[in-house]
Amino acid sequence: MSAKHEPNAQQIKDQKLYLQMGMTDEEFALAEEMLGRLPNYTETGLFSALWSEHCSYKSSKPVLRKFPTDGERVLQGPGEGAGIVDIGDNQAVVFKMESHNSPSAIEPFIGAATGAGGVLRDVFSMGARPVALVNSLRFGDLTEARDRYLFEEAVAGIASYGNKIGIPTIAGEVQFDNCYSKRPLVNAMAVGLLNHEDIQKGVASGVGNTVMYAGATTGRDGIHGATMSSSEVTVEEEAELPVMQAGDPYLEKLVMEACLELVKSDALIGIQDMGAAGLTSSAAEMASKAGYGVELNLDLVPQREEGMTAYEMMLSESQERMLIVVKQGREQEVTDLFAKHGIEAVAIGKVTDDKMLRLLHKGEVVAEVLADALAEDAPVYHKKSEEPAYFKEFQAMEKTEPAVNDLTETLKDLLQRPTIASKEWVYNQFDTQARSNTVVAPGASAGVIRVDGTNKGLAMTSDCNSRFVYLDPETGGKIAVAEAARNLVCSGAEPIAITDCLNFGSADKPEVFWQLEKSAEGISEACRKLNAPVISGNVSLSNEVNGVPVYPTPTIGMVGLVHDLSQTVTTEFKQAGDVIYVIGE
Amino acid sequence: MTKVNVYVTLRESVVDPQGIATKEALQTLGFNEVENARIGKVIELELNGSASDIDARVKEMCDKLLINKVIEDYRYEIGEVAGK
Amino acid sequence: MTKVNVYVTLRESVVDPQGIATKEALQTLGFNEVENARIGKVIELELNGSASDIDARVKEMCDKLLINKVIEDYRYEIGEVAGK
Amino acid sequence: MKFAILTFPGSGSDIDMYHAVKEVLGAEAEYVQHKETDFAGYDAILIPSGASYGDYLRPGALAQSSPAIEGLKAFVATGKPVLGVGNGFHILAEAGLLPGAFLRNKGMKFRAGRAKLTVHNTDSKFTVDYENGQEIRIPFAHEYGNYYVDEATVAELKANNRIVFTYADENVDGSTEAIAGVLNEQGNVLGMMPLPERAVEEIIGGTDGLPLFNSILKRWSENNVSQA
Ligand SMILES: Nc1ncnc2c1ncn2[C@@H]1O[C@H](COP(=O)(O)OP(=O)(O)O)[C@@H](O)[C@H]1O
Repeated sequence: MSAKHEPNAQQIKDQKLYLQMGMTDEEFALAEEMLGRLPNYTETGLFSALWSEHCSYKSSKPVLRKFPTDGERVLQGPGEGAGIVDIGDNQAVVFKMESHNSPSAIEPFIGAATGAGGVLRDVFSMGARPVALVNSLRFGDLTEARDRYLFEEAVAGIASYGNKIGIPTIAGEVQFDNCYSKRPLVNAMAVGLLNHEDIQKGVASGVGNTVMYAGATTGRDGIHGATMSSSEVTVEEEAELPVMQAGDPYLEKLVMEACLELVKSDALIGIQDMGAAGLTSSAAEMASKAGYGVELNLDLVPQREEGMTAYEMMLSESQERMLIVVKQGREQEVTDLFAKHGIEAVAIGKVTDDKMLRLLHKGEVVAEVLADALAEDAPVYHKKSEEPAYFKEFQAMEKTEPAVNDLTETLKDLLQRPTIASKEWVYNQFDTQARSNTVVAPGASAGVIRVDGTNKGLAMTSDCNSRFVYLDPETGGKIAVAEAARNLVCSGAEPIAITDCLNFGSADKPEVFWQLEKSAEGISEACRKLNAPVISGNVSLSNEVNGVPVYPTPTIGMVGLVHDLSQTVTTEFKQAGDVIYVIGE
Repeated sequence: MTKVNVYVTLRESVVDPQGIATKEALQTLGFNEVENARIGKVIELELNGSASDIDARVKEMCDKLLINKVIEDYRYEIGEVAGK
Repeated sequence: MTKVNVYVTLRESVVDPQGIATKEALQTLGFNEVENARIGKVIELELNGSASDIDARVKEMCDKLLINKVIEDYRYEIGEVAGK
Repeated sequence: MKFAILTFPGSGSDIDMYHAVKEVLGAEAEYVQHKETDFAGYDAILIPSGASYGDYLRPGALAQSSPAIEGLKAFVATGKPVLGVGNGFHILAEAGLLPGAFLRNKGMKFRAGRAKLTVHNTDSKFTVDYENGQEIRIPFAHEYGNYYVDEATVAELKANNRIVFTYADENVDGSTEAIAGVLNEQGNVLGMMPLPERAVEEIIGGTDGLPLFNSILKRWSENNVSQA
């Protein structure tokens, strides 16, 4: 679409064109009020993308506030690309979990691959070197060809990205249930390490400092990905979907190495990955967080396609791009640093003191919006919550025990269930030993890597039994955290913090919102008991197919500290004659 | 025996990192005339029988398996029909 | 601007695991007429200038980089020469 | 003895190789970038695994556009040892320094794990510390590990004892004659898909890869003592 054909502000309002972009009537009115005038096409795009659930957490914010986020080890809680936890000796672990559910439902290979790519950028934009990947996958029960295809391709996509960039996948989980048929959940977690002095934040501060763009060129791919992630996908919709953003692990590896060199430079002020809603979210968030404004000249943005409009550039979700703020006068140095790694980095704007996100294109101001209006002051909703009828029914049911007549048969039957069966098929596709620090590879309770040059280790796991959460969200939430903690403890680690990915149906359904609230309460309580705060996370709502929500699935990613690697324990029986104990109730 | 060649290319807006890397390598080797390179697939099929509805069958194969429409375009050629 | 399409296929003597997998998948989907499938590459090049020796240049690119003769064969087409 | 670890854009396991040689073996090692052309200051070149140039076009192919390839060829001609593992093997084969080429794994998927290998030739610069017929366990991780050589070449390789390692029980990726590691004609270049640098510590992947590096060191010091 060229600028000439873009509707004008009045048309957007009169024809309610904002609805197609995912904005409600009230939201459009609020945007108009904040601006003091009608938003033009580009501005409407900015609002719709940043006010999507994926970027603003507008429905989930009140729920997320329940989480304990503090602790003596926490150096950075939720709010940045990833959370940071101290592990002693001036070192810290950085981690985060992200969902890539919608893209994976449409194109599983690319969707899953870019999920891994995105969460890795979140980690290295904090200044940390990624050292491990973990994933959490949910698919239909594999009786349908489409689900087998989705599963096979998503696993291959994760493998391809992680293997090529050279970061080992050391833990994960897969659950199969028909509630995920055609609507898989693909959550990826990345874990990195840094020294305290290298911690970076995504801030655009210091009037006159330069905003730079580094990495891949911008194309028309993935436009409106953020709003898409926040809406339900029906299977028939596929044909009309916009072009998907593909990933390039090779380029990301180069960008990563360049960024890890850049964080050592005092020219750097702030750095953030261009994730969902690309340039829009990174620029607005960096300005809003710092309390400054940002002015971008879009003519300077490296473009892959001809004739791109401001709207398209701002909403593109082309992968492997970073937004960087550097001290005025140090631009060349940064350009040279990136060039050494084969990456283009160019100045595209500057930090201002007027708190506006101002966009120039072809000599004209094409958008001018308060950065806070897009980021910090985005609407927050207190959705209606209602205990579902099924829950009352279940609570009223008498406890029954399943009759087991033939133990051997039942055991065999259980072992054949895809959810219980060995996951070797999955993790044999992952380069689990890359970087030569993997002490415990997948196939145990948790993955363990050595902290380079020390006798310490990091253990990690992802867990959630969504059937439990469905049956009783609060208890199920607790169980998810407890299971993760047990997996770590069994490996010889002390649990230190969690990240999470809240995968639910539409928050507009009061029953779904209730599930969300209750499970968050359960998670919070378990985290408090275990002294393992929530330091980062992600929310994915509207996981529904044709109106039916998936089971509530708050995936927990937990990291533990192994104080002494010689104390690491693995799961297998070691020798005949050893005594077997059962501990607990 | 009918031979069909299906040519699969990435849709215009999809990044083709493979093409970009190949272009750059060619340029480094001194082939400066190379402005652009894109890499696609050829799927060469040999079909038996002499179905009258080859067109429809090939389209169906592409839809059901060979092509990923979210990222790919395709065209095909029905080639030499050698006797059998 | 000259467009050149280079078609790369595995040499006949080389087993093509991807082709076999594709053939089997097509047969499973009911396309029983598929006797054989082989998967190759198309490399679409855009060359600037109007060198008179395009043939020689393209052959050189193939020799030096685009083709691995141990396993691959190729042919190419020089396409529409649009003015520039 | 000084090792060069030759890296290309996208190399990922350079760090594994460095760790093995420098920190575990305690040998002298330096990273050398793909733009370097002169390796005269080194006694051996190690080409690590990873996905150089994203494995695009064919794994190992695009590395041929790097300036280092000419220098590498000159280095090989001097007779000093060169070891390429995983993607490093791809690069050596694409450069024509080793015979053969690579196809996708027979299972079509990336595969990782530990392979059991049989050692066949213990006269080479790389294997003096192993025993003939010894079985060792070495990690592997690849999608294009299906090594292809034609029949005539196989005959030649066998006749000259150039097949150093084969997969013992399971030919993990469908390689011709289960070949896992092969030498050039002069015997100073070894390419192998399994990754010995990931088997140098008990806590990580076992230690079956150590004798390979020790062999290189041993041969070097023998030669340098006799020359002195
Ligand atoms: N998607 C995956 N990625 C990596 N490892 C996985 C994945 N799924 C399962 N695993 C590994 O397989 C093993 C068994 O997994 P699972 O059946 O979920 O066991 P558990 O009941 O102990 O959580 C664990 O070591 C786990 O880390």
